[in-house]
Amino acid sequence: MWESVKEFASEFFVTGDPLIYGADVSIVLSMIAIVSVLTYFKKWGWLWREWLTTVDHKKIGIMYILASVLMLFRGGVDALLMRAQLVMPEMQFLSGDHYNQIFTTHGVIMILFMAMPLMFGLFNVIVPLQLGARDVAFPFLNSLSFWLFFSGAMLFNLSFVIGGSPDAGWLAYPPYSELAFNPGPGQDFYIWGIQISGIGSLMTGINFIVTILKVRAPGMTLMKMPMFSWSVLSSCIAIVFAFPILTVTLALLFIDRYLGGHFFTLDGGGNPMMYINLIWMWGHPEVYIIVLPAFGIFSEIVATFSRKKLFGYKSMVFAMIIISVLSFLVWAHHFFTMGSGADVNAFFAVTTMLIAIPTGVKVFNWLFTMFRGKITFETPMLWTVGIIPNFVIGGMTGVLLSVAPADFQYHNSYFLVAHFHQVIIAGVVFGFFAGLYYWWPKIFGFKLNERIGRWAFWLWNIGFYLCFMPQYALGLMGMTRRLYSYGWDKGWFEMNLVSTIGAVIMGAAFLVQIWDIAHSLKHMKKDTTGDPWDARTLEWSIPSPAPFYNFAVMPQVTSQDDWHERKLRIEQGLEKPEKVELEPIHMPKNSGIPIVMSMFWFFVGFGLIFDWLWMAVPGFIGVIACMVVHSFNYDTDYYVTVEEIKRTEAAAGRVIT
Amino acid sequence: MKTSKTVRCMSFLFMFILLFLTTGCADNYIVLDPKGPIGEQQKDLMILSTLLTLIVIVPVLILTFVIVWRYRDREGRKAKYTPNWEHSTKLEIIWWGIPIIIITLIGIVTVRYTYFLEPSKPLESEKKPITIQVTNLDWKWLFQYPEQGIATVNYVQFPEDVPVRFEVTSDAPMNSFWIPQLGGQIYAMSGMSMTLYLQADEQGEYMGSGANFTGKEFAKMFFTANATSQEDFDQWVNQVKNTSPELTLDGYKELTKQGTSDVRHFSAFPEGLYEMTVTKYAASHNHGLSTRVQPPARVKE
Amino acid sequence: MSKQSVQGTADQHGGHGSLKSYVIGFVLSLVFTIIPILALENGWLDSDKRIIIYLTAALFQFIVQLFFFMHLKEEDKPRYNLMSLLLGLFIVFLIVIGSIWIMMYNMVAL
Amino acid sequence: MANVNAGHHDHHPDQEELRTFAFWIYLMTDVILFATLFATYIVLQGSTDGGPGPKDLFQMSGIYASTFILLTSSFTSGLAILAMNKGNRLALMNWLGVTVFLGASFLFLEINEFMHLVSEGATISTSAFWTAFYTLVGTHGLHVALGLGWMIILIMQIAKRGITPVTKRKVNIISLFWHFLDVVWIFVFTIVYVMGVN
Ligand code: HEA
Ligand code: HEA
Ligand code: CUA
Ligand SMILES: [Cu+2]
Repeated sequence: MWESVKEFASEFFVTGDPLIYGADVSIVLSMIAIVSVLTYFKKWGWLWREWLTTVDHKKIGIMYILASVLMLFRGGVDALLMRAQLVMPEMQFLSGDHYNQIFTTHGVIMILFMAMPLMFGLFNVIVPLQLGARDVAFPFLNSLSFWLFFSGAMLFNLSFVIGGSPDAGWLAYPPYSELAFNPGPGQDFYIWGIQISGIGSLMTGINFIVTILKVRAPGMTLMKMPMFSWSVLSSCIAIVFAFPILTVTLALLFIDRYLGGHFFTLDGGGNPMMYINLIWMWGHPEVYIIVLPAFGIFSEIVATFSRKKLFGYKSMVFAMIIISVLSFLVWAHHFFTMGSGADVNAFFAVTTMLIAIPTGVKVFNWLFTMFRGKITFETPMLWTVGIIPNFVIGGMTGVLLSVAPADFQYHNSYFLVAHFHQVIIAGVVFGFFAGLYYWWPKIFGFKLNERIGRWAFWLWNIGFYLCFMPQYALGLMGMTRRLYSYGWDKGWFEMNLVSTIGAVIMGAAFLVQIWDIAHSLKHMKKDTTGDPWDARTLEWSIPSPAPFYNFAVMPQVTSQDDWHERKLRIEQGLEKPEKVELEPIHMPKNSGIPIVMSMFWFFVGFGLIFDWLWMAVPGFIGVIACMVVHSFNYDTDYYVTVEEIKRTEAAAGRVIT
Repeated sequence: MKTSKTVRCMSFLFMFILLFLTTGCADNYIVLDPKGPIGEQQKDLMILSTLLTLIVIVPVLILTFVIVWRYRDREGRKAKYTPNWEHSTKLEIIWWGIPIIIITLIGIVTVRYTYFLEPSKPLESEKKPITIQVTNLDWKWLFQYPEQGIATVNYVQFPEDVPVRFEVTSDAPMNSFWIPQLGGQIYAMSGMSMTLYLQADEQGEYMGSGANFTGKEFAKMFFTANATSQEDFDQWVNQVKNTSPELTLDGYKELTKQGTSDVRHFSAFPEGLYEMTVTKYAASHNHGLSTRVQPPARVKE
Repeated sequence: MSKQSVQGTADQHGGHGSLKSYVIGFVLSLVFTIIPILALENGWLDSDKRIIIYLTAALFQFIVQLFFFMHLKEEDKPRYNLMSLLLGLFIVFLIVIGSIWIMMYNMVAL
Repeated sequence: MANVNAGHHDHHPDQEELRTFAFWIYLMTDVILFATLFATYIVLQGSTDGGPGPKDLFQMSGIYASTFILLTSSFTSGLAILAMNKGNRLALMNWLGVTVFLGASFLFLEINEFMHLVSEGATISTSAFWTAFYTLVGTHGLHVALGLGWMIILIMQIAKRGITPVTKRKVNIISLFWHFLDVVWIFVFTIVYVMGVN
């Protein structure tokens, strides 16, 4: 008996690596710590009522952001481990197997469990406020999206300690990812982790499209909508059309692995190229999905801190929509070297380059928003200004890659690695940082410390250039990606050394940011104005943090930067803060179904990964049961009384008569 | 004052990076130091496209610094401030127009080169191409010389100035066959035989590698591509024929097992081994070893 | 979500569709199913050209379902349903045609 | 994803409109899903790995029957809507019942067909072609099964609550879904079956 338990455990848990034992111990310790703190302070009920079952978009947004910062840490630790292994030739720090797992989890976690939720977090907190809405169109669905993402992310991360991580790269190309070469559960963790959270992303896409198109404050026509909301709309359009492709692709891979199918296997007539074709049909739109909202963020910040109207609003909108459609037309640039022929390569090379045009238009419009403005450099603006040259260079190397015959030399080299980190970090990560610094007061009710923030900015940027500029050089030296080791004879040592130093500096920058948050929490200066940056859009017209019903009174929108205009009118005495008639507000009730249902999904995934039908089948029945229960529940909303609105507003320092 | 520091730091940083890029031993940049016609043209194309993009990128960078510098908020500044200026058709036309022009140029160049450098197009040369069949195995490269009847592992030799017709397949997960100094890569996929023409104009030992991840010891898949004189090549072939063991079918099976390998030479290989490897997976795949018409040779520009 | 915050009219997707239009739609859909069956069973034209018949019939069938059953044309403005459908069909076209183009004509392999 | 129809409800009629719109977008995602499956099927169509192909095993008569059954069910689900708009609860429930019955017959025929194919030696792991076939046709079948379960639940809700704005929206949505499945089947029928044996 004991023997079989031991045998099971040695297969079930990942063993043999001190790093992993370390992780095991720290995971168990932090679990115990969390549980005992919650129990000691009797916070379980509070946690359940206020957070786990919440359907409030702002709280959901905060949970997304929290989770994604955690994932940034995990992905960043992976990055530092890789850089440590690569710091010099013939390092013995990580074995080949382990290194392969680490770059795979790094890529997956960074893109799907860090960038996506960070983006969704900002969508959630900000979009309804910008639109002057009470909530997103479907608060229940929103909560379900979050919990699905969360279960997927947890499932994926579990592979680190149970069963073993996937190691086939972040896009899991077959045939290597097929059963024949990859029999362990790692690849199934990959499939189910992404699949479950992907369904959540799809629902978020639908939810925000409906919200933006149909739930705006009266008077806010589409062409008066803030640019961030536009960027969210274009990103969600791409989500809705791209994510089903991912769902299918992963499902097909799973059918191969689980049911013995032959879609992408070597034998049975399978065709691995089809997987590559399909995954990039999702993969390319995906990278624009995460960068478009960042474009929206820059647009908001640039206008606010230049104290000037956004330049070329219509052009910006148009450019964004074009980008989201064009992003579906370029996928083959990821496999120019697969031999599809000159016709295919020429076509996809040209469509790829075309994207540079609308992207360039956006850059110019930001520049000319600053032109003849009055620029101040608070942290959000500092990030934005730093990003522009950085992203432009990354975009330029993208265009170089899109020159198909030249890509035969760049492909899968560190030149490519440098390109995508530059567009992703300078575009997406820094963009979301800028957004976080900008909206932080709105989300949490206090500003982050500017001085420490500036330190973080410089460290991140210097670290970035040091880390990734040498990688372009390495690419031109012929260094290919996904190498766990290289020889002294290659001449790659110096650049790798510099690159690793850069990575460490970025790690330090991350720690400085955490410190920034801790420091600002301790010396909290509450934002009493609700509008600390003297900004332009509706979210700044209400107290920080926003009351749970957002707007005590529905705003009437008349112009593009409505809040800015209203402030001007009040200043000039043209508009007095008017008397308002408060009405009871209709609100959705909290629900425990999303979290429970996502837990069942987790069991489905886990059961299928280990081929434990006794777990997967009940899990699936649980999922169905949750849907049915929810369908029969007609009691899902309530009204907030006028009294309570008055009390809440007064507590936020606003008197409503 | 804040901004001036910004700009100074930034420009300092850029100089620093430039310094790095230019001083780090220049002969390491093998992609930019090609030794064959394909690599040569790819390098030209890389440089040309870089220059074309720089036409827009450099002004954008300069403009960014200038605007940020000039319009920063400070006491008594003279620069204009127009808070409501938000549209200018003229400007919009400029920045839609210029990128369109540049992209059109790059696009035209790209399309021309794409057809011209199509990897399966034979190279123009008086000399008859030599065929080398490449098989990607789990964590080693097998080279077969159908004309010479010899085979090697992780080492390939061929005469200079002679077009080499690489036929590339895989008996393992998909890889990518790449000799940076001779020219770009091509995927090595099972069930297919990809054609890649390369040629070395100079004698020398060039690094070759697998560029697409295939698992545990993927990092050990480097090989040497040695371009020698025709005499040296013939002599080498003879020597391999006379001194090396034969590659048997069982020997091949042994090679396909997962593991790394040192350089090895074989005086012979089983008849039709390469074709067998390809067709093994291509039972239904519509592009195995069909004898398709060869595309016309490429002509010099 | 208070009511004034929602765009568009509150007109329910109710009143449309009459028995007549449903019956017409049904009959048409039967016709467009029978045509390809006849073509197949009786071997009209030769087998390559027959494919055009099949695909055309399927296309018409699709249109019939869209207009007679799914009431696409009765949508209120702005016609987001129509727009998303068109964009969706465009992407469908890309996926199918793009895959075929990329996958079926690998030029480098000999 | 069926719970798109669920979520908290609201007494404002426009909330129902939002849901209908959201469901339409969900249908678009399903369109993409099927497009991807079709693309895969078409690409792998020839990859029978020397085993049996469509011409060898498809039995068209059963397919014709199930096609007509599904077409008819699309029609009856439309009749259900008409009954609902007239406020006739009983007729609504009856027509939905008929639709469920037809859908179930369709599924029955499909399962039968699959069992026949398997008995002829064409399983999901026979070759890439059969993998693609079972996946594409099976995914459509799963959607039908889902729709059936959903319709049954809906009939129960109508029995309990009558025709309210909420149940009305739900019926509208399920009938949209049903027509959509009919459309998908048309393409399965044409591309997989008719063109398969052509
Ligand atoms: C946020 C993510 C993001 C973004 C925005 C981009 C943007 C672009 N990318 Fe990138 N890319 C990735 C993420 C991203 N990419 C990732 C993750 C990979 C690799 C994945 C993997 O293999 O693992 C990749 C790989 C990749 C390849 C494949 C290379 C290979 O595998 O060999 C190519 C090839 O064409 C490419 C091109 C481009 C282009 C042309 C753009 C353009 O959109 C850039 C446009 C922007 C500008 C050009 C700058 C601003 C414009 C102006 C100032 C106007 C004027 C400019 C000109 C006229 C030039 N990318
Ligand atoms: C959003 C996307 C994203 C982001 C933000 C990053 C961020 C970073 N990435 Fe990553 N990367 C990818 C997406 C991303 N990457 C993808 C998709 C791949 C391809 C994967 C594949 O090939 O399949 C990749 C691959 C990749 C490689 C290539 C691996 C290979 O091919 O062999 C490298 C190598 O240098 C690298 C480095 C880094 C570094 C140094 C950072 C830095 O920015 C990280 C910053 C560091 C931190 C934030 C650390 C914070 C933590 C601490 C300070 C704690 C320290 C404590 C301990 C060490 C215990 N990445
Ligand atoms: Cu690769 Cu066929
Ligand atoms: Cu791309």
